[in-house]
Amino acid sequence: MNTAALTIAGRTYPSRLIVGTGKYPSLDVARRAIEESGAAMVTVAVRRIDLGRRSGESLLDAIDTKRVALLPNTAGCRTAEDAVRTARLAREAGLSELIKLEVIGDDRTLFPDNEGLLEATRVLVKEGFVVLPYTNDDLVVARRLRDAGAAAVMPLVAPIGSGLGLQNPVTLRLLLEEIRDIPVIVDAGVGIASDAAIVMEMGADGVLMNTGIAGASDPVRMARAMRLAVEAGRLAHEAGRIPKRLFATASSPIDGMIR
Amino acid sequence: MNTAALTIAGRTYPSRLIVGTGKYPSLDVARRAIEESGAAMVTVAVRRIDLGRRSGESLLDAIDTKRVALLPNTAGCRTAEDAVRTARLAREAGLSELIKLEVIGDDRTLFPDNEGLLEATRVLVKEGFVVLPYTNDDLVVARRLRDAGAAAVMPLVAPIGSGLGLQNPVTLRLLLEEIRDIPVIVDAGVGIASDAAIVMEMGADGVLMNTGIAGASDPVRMARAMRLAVEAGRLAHEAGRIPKRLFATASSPIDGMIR
Amino acid sequence: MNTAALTIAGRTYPSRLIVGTGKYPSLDVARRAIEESGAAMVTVAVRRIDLGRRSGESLLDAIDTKRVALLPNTAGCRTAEDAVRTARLAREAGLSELIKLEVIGDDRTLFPDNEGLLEATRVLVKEGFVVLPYTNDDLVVARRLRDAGAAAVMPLVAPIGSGLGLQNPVTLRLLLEEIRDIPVIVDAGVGIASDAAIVMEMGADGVLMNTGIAGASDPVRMARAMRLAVEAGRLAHEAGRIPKRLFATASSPIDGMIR
Amino acid sequence: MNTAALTIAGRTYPSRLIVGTGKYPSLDVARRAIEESGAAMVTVAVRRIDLGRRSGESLLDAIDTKRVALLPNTAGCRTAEDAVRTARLAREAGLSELIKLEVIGDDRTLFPDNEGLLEATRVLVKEGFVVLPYTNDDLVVARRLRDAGAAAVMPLVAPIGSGLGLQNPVTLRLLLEEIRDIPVIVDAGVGIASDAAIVMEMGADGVLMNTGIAGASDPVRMARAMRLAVEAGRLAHEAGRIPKRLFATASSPIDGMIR
Amino acid sequence: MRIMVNGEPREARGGWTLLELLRAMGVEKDRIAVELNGRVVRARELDAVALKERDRVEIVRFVGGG
Amino acid sequence: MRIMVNGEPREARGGWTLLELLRAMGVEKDRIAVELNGRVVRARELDAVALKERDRVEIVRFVGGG
Amino acid sequence: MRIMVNGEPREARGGWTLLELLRAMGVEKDRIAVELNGRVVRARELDAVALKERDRVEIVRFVGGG
Amino acid sequence: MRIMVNGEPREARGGWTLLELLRAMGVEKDRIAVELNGRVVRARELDAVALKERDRVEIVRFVGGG
Repeated sequence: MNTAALTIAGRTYPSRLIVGTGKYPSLDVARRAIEESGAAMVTVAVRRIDLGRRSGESLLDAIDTKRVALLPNTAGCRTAEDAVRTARLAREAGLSELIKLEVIGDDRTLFPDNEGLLEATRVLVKEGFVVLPYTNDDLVVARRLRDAGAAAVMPLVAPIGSGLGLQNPVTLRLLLEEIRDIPVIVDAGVGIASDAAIVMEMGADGVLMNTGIAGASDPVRMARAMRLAVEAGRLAHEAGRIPKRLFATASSPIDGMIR
Repeated sequence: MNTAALTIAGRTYPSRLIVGTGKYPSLDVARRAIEESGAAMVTVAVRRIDLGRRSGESLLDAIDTKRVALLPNTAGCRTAEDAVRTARLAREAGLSELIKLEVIGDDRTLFPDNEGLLEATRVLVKEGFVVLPYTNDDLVVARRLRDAGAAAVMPLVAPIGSGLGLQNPVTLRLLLEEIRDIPVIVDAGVGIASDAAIVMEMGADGVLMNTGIAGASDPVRMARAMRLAVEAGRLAHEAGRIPKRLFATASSPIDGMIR
Repeated sequence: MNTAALTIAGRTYPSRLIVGTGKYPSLDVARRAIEESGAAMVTVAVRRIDLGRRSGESLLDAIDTKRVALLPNTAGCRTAEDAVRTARLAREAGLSELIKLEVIGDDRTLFPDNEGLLEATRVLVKEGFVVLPYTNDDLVVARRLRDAGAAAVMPLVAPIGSGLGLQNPVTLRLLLEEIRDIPVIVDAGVGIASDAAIVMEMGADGVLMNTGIAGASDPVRMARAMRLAVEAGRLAHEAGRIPKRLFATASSPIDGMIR
Repeated sequence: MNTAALTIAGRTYPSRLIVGTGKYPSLDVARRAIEESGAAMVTVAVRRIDLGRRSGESLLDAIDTKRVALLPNTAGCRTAEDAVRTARLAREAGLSELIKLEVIGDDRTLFPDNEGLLEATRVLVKEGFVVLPYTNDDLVVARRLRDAGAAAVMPLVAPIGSGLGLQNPVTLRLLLEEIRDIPVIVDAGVGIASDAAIVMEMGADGVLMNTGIAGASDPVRMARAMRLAVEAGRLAHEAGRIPKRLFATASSPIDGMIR
Repeated sequence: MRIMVNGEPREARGGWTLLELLRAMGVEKDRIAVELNGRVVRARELDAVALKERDRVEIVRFVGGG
Repeated sequence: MRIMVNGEPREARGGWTLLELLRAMGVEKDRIAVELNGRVVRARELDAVALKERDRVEIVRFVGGG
Repeated sequence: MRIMVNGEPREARGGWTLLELLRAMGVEKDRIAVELNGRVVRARELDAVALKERDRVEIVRFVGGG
Repeated sequence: MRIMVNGEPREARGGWTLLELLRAMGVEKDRIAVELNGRVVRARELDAVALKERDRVEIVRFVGGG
């Protein structure tokens, strides 16, 4: 049983926590938070270079790319076509097949457009990408993404950046029971450590988060909390919890009381 | 900020997790689970010696009492008088003033008899005991226990051994806001790692558990999960979580999208 | 099975909903809301008359005291002694033995002081009062109130006026299983119709509320909603719900599909 | 404000509760339960006639089709094509354009295949059907169904027949805020009265249920409970609930206490 | 002449209309619907449509469902 | 003669009964309750109890409450 | 001489101290506690306290508990 | 010669390759990606592809994102 390691498309990463690199108060805080998180994979966005000025220190200087794999995303893309274009640019810039595929269907909630997501997944898988699609908790869609060749499915458990934590344990549990052959990585909605522990306890293979860490008052400390919570949740999943009971069961022996 | 240490009655213990010693499948599993939990304090019960036979290896041989403090309990006592008697015997046997005070008011739920609990607390505090009373989430009672000289209050969050986890966040939060000057240690109800993380995130000073670990399929692994969860929860509490929002907030920048 | 009727101390009231009379925008709204609620019992507070001015139209003019019984409360009392004094005055003013007994233990949460509550209950029962004590969800206390002669127990399910609804289904359920011989009337915490339905479905004998109705944008409409919700919840309790299942079960036949 | 009436495709029905006709212990119980429910629309399935024997009393004899509209469903269909075929047969048999469109994507959970659902909706709307599609709580899909001409969207709140009640208040609330121009009718997952009240309080326009009533120990009584709960929930939605507060607010005046 | 009705093989007299088939089977023609080879046949056309060898006929009605 | 009524100082004629006090204050005697020095006085005894210097009187009625 | 130990009747020699009782029962005196007729007896006094007819003795130790 | 770079109009010398454009703009060619009229251009081909009037060029890099 390998508690800490997560295998995606045949490659094994020494952490089940994937962290985003956006919205940190500073590059230095980002660097230290990423390090404390123990993440072996971090997401990055693909954006136009700023023609105006000399680019000063860049995010990539803050990441030890020997230790940490880059997972480019297609954040902000509203159509399959845009997502595919962005993925191709990401591969060229990062020299890696990994892509976190996002096709956004609603600007207010950033919920996925599963139809566009499936279409883009099919195209990119054909082109040899390792596709990690951001989706919701619809197991019918998850199965199709898997059948289309996705390397993992990444369901949200609450809106991106909402910090609400797992909203629907039933659908997540059913999805986890359905998707056994590729990793299920919870993406979006985690606000605090226990949120991450809960989904890992249910059997998620990993967790991806950004705002929950970057937006905390002390991102470095929260990064460490998340690292421990993911490991705790995984260990608890493996350890096999006690059944829930409505009534009490004494933990001290009944016999031998003084009278 | 001392994330890991818990101070009770002026003495500091290097862990915020207190574990029980009952119901393990074997003494060896108990020893290893206690060690993996990192607990610096473990509870024990006081029972008549078995006159029949030579007592073979005893629990105490399984505990490194140099590293781990013993916290005797009055489990099973139904009256203040019995609890006081048991506490006095515990002090004589353990040569320590620490006592986890239980006065049980209902056999089915093992809910506390707060009236008897207060009475016994007053008696024992006068006699120099360091009283850690097991109570429920009634902040009016918690305040009286504190005023009676209790060294901590130990509210349940669900019935003992039920593994249901925190049932009432509102009363616990209000109690935590009320009791600031002595530790609040959640006692009873924790079933899995996230249950422990949640109460620590809310600001509990520590967690005491037994069945959640001893009753797991793999107690040693669950002990480690609980250790990490308590630390994760505390760190998250200190780190300051993001506010919960109903709507999404993008974690990747809006500007610089390709067109 | 008498769905609608609630029997307290041998007297039967044609509604399971008891409403408070405080905080309505006007006496006229209060009158109409009470009527729409169908309540057969309403609570009133005991206060000093205003020496300054002629008392204009009074609340009692708004209540048809032939149809609706008055249930005076001891709201605001912080000691058993004050509560007993207030109860005696209430009996003199209302010429009835009914008293809603409150002994407040905390000003911020208005949680009960169960110790003082028990003391006052014992005194008033001796004096022939029909005592309806406002308490929390501590079944050990509930049992003592019953044994002290209380005519019902009235547990809160959330802080008074909070509108949070049932916070702890486990403790309420255990309390309902314990107290079978006198009514259990949920008092305080109900914010909206479903909150009332939920506790009735669990087997509560009645619900008492004030702010949830009086504080609504349209108190008269909410009063009707609460009336229907209490009846719906009671009917559902009697009707016996389907078991909860994690998986689906088709409601249309499997056979006879076209091919 | 018309509390009781539900308007679908320009036609107004005097109840917001739609009930299924499957799984009742007997035709007589079905008849009485439907009557007690006050439903003005009931669902029926389309199945092959049994060639073997003379069909005895049929369901339709149990329904007063003058008072109650028939809503045929495509239950059990796994493809858009089957659903379309079944819808056409239903129109011929029922002489009405109403169709509850189901395209099942998973046999274990009976979750919808939203892709097939959209395809079938487009076809049937072109043929003049009044399409009421059974879907999940994905607002991106809901918007497309509306844009495709669906007369309402009918999201599940838990698996069909599970009786789990609303599992994800966040997604339902976001969907209700998005779909304002056609009715949102909660279909599937309701187990008991409060489940129905809760979704109506959130602003759902109606509720469709079958197992929750038909599977109850006393279906006729539960039917009445559901009728009252739907009305209570709607009234509460219109009445405007009090805000939730963590702290208490007294419902009796502070002034005028005796001293 | 061999046809399929609701998935089961049946004998039908050559030249029979759907209506004649229903009569022969003792099926009331109201509140049912008939499909011939995957196409719905309107009630008023039941007596206009003649059956051919190997036709697939579906005859459905409403039953209790959710 | 000085007494306290509902926490406020008041003048009362010596020898007045509680009933006379109520009249003087224009208080209807029904649906109220009176407490004299911490003890409830039954309605029928209001005209039997005479006030003394420094008596503490509480006069209460029902108001809206939850 | 008849006494009760942990709820069970036992014979003890007249004049025995608690320590002698423990020895006779083969009980190690460390990490246990002894109660005589409801009062705890400190370890150092075990050899100073003599048993009497019908004394009730409780001898306890720590066991696993939560 | 007029082209569009990242959505902004720019002047480029006729016959310039993409690599020359990058140089002229002072953009390091590593860890970026270039798209010409909607098609990605591999790094090694940047010096092989010549720009034409009205070409649309996108030059992107990685930034922090979730």
